[in-house]
Amino acid sequence: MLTVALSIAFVLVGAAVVLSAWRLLRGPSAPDRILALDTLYINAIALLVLLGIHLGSALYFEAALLIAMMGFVGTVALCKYLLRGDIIE
Amino acid sequence: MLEYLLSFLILAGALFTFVGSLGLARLRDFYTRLHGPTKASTLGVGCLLIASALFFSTRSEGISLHEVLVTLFLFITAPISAHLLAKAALHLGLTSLAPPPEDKPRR
Amino acid sequence: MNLFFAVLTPFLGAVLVAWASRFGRSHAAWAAGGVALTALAWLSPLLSQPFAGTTVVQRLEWMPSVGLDLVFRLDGLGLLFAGLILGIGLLVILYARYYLSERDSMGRLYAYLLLFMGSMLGVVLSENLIQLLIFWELTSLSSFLLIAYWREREMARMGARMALAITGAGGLALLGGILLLGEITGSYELSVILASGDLIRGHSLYLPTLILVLLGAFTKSAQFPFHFWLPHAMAAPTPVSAYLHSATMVKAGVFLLARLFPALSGTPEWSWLVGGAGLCTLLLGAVVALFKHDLKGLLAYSTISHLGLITLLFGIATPMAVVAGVFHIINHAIFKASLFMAAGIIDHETGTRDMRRMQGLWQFMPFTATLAMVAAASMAGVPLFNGFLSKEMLFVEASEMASQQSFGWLLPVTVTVAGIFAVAYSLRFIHDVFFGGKPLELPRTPHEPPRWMKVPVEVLVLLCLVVGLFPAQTVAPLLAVAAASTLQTALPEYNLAIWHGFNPALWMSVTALVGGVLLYLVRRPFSLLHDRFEGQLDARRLYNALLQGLMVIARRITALLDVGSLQRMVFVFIGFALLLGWMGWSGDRSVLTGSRPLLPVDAMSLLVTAVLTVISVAVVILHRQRFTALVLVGFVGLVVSLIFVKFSAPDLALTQLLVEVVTVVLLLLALYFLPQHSPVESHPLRRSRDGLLALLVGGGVGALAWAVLTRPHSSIGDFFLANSVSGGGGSNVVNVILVDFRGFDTLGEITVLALAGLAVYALLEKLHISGPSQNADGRDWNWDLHPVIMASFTRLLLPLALLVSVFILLRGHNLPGGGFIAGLVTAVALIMQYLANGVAWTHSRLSANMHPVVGVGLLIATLTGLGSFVFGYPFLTSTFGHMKWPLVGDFELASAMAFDLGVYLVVVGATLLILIHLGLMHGKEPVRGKGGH
Amino acid sequence: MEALLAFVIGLLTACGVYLALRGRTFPVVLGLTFISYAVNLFLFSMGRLSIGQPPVISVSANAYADPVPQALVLTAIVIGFAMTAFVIVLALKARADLGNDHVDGQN
Repeated sequence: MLTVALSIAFVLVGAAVVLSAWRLLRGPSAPDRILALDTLYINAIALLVLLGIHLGSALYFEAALLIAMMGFVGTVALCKYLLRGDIIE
Repeated sequence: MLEYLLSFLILAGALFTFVGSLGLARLRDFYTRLHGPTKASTLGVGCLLIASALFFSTRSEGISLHEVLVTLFLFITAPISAHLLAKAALHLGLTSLAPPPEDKPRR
Repeated sequence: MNLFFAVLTPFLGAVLVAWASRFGRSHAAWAAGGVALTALAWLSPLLSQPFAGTTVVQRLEWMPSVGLDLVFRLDGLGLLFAGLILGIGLLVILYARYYLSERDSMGRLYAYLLLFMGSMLGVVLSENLIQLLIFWELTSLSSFLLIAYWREREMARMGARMALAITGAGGLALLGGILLLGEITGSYELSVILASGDLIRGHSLYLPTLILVLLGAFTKSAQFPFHFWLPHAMAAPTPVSAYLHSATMVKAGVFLLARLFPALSGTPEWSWLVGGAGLCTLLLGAVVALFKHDLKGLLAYSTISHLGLITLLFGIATPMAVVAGVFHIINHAIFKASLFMAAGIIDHETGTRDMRRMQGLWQFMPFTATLAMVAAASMAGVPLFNGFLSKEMLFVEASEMASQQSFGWLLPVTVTVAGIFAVAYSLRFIHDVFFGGKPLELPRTPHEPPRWMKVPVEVLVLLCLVVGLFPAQTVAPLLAVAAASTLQTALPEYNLAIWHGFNPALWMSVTALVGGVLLYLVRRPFSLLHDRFEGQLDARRLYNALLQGLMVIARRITALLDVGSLQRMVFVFIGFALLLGWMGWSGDRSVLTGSRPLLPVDAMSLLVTAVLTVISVAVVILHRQRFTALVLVGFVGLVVSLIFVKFSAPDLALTQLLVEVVTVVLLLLALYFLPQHSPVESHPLRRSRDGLLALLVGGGVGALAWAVLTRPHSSIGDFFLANSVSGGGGSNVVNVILVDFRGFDTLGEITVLALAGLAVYALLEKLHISGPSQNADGRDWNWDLHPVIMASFTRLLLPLALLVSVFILLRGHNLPGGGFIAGLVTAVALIMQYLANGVAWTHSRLSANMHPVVGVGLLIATLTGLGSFVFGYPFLTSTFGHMKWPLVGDFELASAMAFDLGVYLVVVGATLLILIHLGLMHGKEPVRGKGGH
Repeated sequence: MEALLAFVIGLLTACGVYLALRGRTFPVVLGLTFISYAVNLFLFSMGRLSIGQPPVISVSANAYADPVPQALVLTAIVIGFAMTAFVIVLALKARADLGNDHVDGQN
């Protein structure tokens, strides 16, 4: 039961990754790409959580935590570059 | 019983994640696309995290709190990123509901 | 140990003097003199022993495994030279104090002089030949510095280079000779080598050994045909010439001849090579000296001639001749040093060294004139002066050789001719300078030099007289021990009387004196002849041609390899790597795929790989739109960290994630100052060529990875896994390896990190570059800075992030995490504040000065390492004990955690150092001044 | 699975090499980043692959991945960042001094 759910979930998230990646590739505008990257970070978190449940090991939460954090910082930096060019001022 | 609950949460989470990316891919201009991922980051990952919290709390000793931390991060940061992205889009003057222009090197 | 310290003292003293010169010129002089005296004091307790006939040998273990020790030896010869070096050294130091003008740096000259003094002492006091060679080369180097003391003068630099090139080449030859000697005798110790003379002479390698050693000696002692560097070295300040080119440097060569005399001499080869070179040099130097118009030039050539004389004596190689040679070493040192000093005084007072412009200086400086005359007379070999005694001995030897060989009569004749010229140029040195009319347009009006500038000359001239008059009472014992230790046998019968009765030698002396006077009187036509052919037949031309050719070839080779294009170099480099890899693999026909059982492929990995492929290719295609490429690279980094997660490397995943974001921030910061797009410039053909190479390399590396991955392996990792908990007190083996098992490596690595941070900081300090005021589409920047929602929320996030980093740092020893990761988390958290709230806000709460953080981090890491010394363990041994931690639960608190803390601080410091200063750079308009903080 | 990783390593290397051969500093730096991904993965793969066996000692685990390459690569990643920073600053310096961003300093 749980394993079935997990495999279905993996498929869904995989599909999500593909879709986001497509947007990342396609653009067309810079914000689109940034948004896509942000989404991919979210997908990665989902992926990690699923992996953690799948392997039954809690060692991957730090990764998830950091991805959440890094995704945010990356997005902020990229956006600020678009807005200001110089991101640390 | 618990297993059903877990399965439901996992499926729901995965579904929302998928829907988010679907929106990102399919919607027709940036501002609408902006909606998609928010579902993924809040509902999608939220459900999954609750699921894993339940999972680990029940099978291993003690309740695991990392998920709460992750959720906290996501819920704080999601609006900020969205806000900034919208700002950037406005700044670059992306027109709403216009067909995506061809992607060529900008002069 | 005295000998060791005696040699060491001048080297240390050089530093001291350089420092002392900050307090004034006299202080420097006093310090230098003190150093020389100290060296002398170290020797003094041993002085009596050589006279008692014993040879002092003192040994310091250096590299016993390869038979290299620091061995010093004091015998008669060494004593004689040490005496010359230190004694004349002291006089020169005193003299130089008054010679140098206010502009010249005292400290530098004295420091160089002492360096040279130390090296020279090392040469004459060495027992081990390798050690001797090291000091030998040191004399070449320090003399280079001394000759080029007036750096701004082109002649000085040229002369110094020439001297270094010639003597350096000679040193190389000498090394060869010494190695051969070691091969033959099986030892580099003089005492062994001197004892095994017959073995060496009998050996098949004798001739090459001899030639190599002689090359070393002849170049150093300016023997024909290597003599030409000495006149050019006259560009040195006169005190230097007085020291190096009379008593010490050029004497090193003849010292070597004397030192190895028992080992190498006594064969016809020796006689012909050494004697021949000596004879030519003697004659050539004497002849040229007569026609030089430059005061020091004359002295230089006369020095060459006298060195030739000494060499000739060693070439004759009868015990008597050796005694004469050693004796002339002493005499020449004394009178030539004083003559150089006198020349220096004249130069110093008149401002010129051209003898055609100065006459009749007698009336201005009678006292100096008198001194010069005595010294010159001694140089000419006039009776009652010391020069006469040794020259007389030479005449005796020469006349005896006459009867022994066919053409033997050539020897006395040549020697006499040389003597005639010697008298002539000595006469010229005196008459042209001090007499014969009035001086014409001298730069200054000369007068007697300051009192203390004359004292050294007086001392030396006095020695000329005393030795000349009472040789037996003064110099005899020193000469005896020196000659004895040179010969390593019993001394022959000789007496240092002035009057030997009417023997051939006397007539030769008379001829030389009379002929010299006559020659001086009728020198005019010869002089004109010489001026016509000046520089025509000169080994220096050959030397220059040689050098030119060398330069040309070197340039050709460089131009061939490096066309100044990085692209080309990288292409060639990678191409070669590929070629070598291919050759290596095709070399042995091993199968590509190993026997290791493979892991099953799952759909998700396949999918992610596919996506990664697409995105990576997209980066390559879109790389001209730099921002887009950067965003895509962000995704690639994410996937790489996911790969680490997948293959059970959580620590790596965390590190990769953090570094990814930091790198993106870094590249964004840089991109602001760079063009937003790369132009299309490389030809399609070239692009396809590069693409082909890239594919080949990628294929090769992939195949290699595959070959590795499919082969079974056994790793030292098992040891770490087994001992991590018991030995390192942590269950996260990766972290335990980093901070405990291989802690020393990590220390090195964080040092590199710190250095990189500092280097970036240093580069940015000087960098002034302003970014564009508009973005790529020519749209102005958005000016409402930090949106309030972002600002306030990120401030809320900061404590959360810091909490996470502390958590990761603490548990790192047992669960994924540790100093590196925690440090990066903190750095990112702080960078986040810079992004969201701006520099001003952040710096009002946090200092931008990260150097202390880095420093403290390194300090802590090193101290924890040293801490283990306290408990008698080797460096970086970790100790640990259990403790109950409120929140995280039970874990061991290992001393390695302190080390990890050090790592943490360094990582935070270095990362912020780089990013913040890169970010602040745009603020560094020249008006704002540097830093911006 | 091994084949996939080997492919990825080769892919990253190829992209890195191509970019490193470009004429402008920024693509070259990107290329170096790619190459360092590839190198890190390659070094990591020296320890062979294992799934779900992180080198963290615990009672439940029956096997562990090889920790040595992981330790090496961990520091390699961090120092790689420092070196990237150094190179990029050199690039900026060249831009400031030469007025263009060509690797050979001339347009």
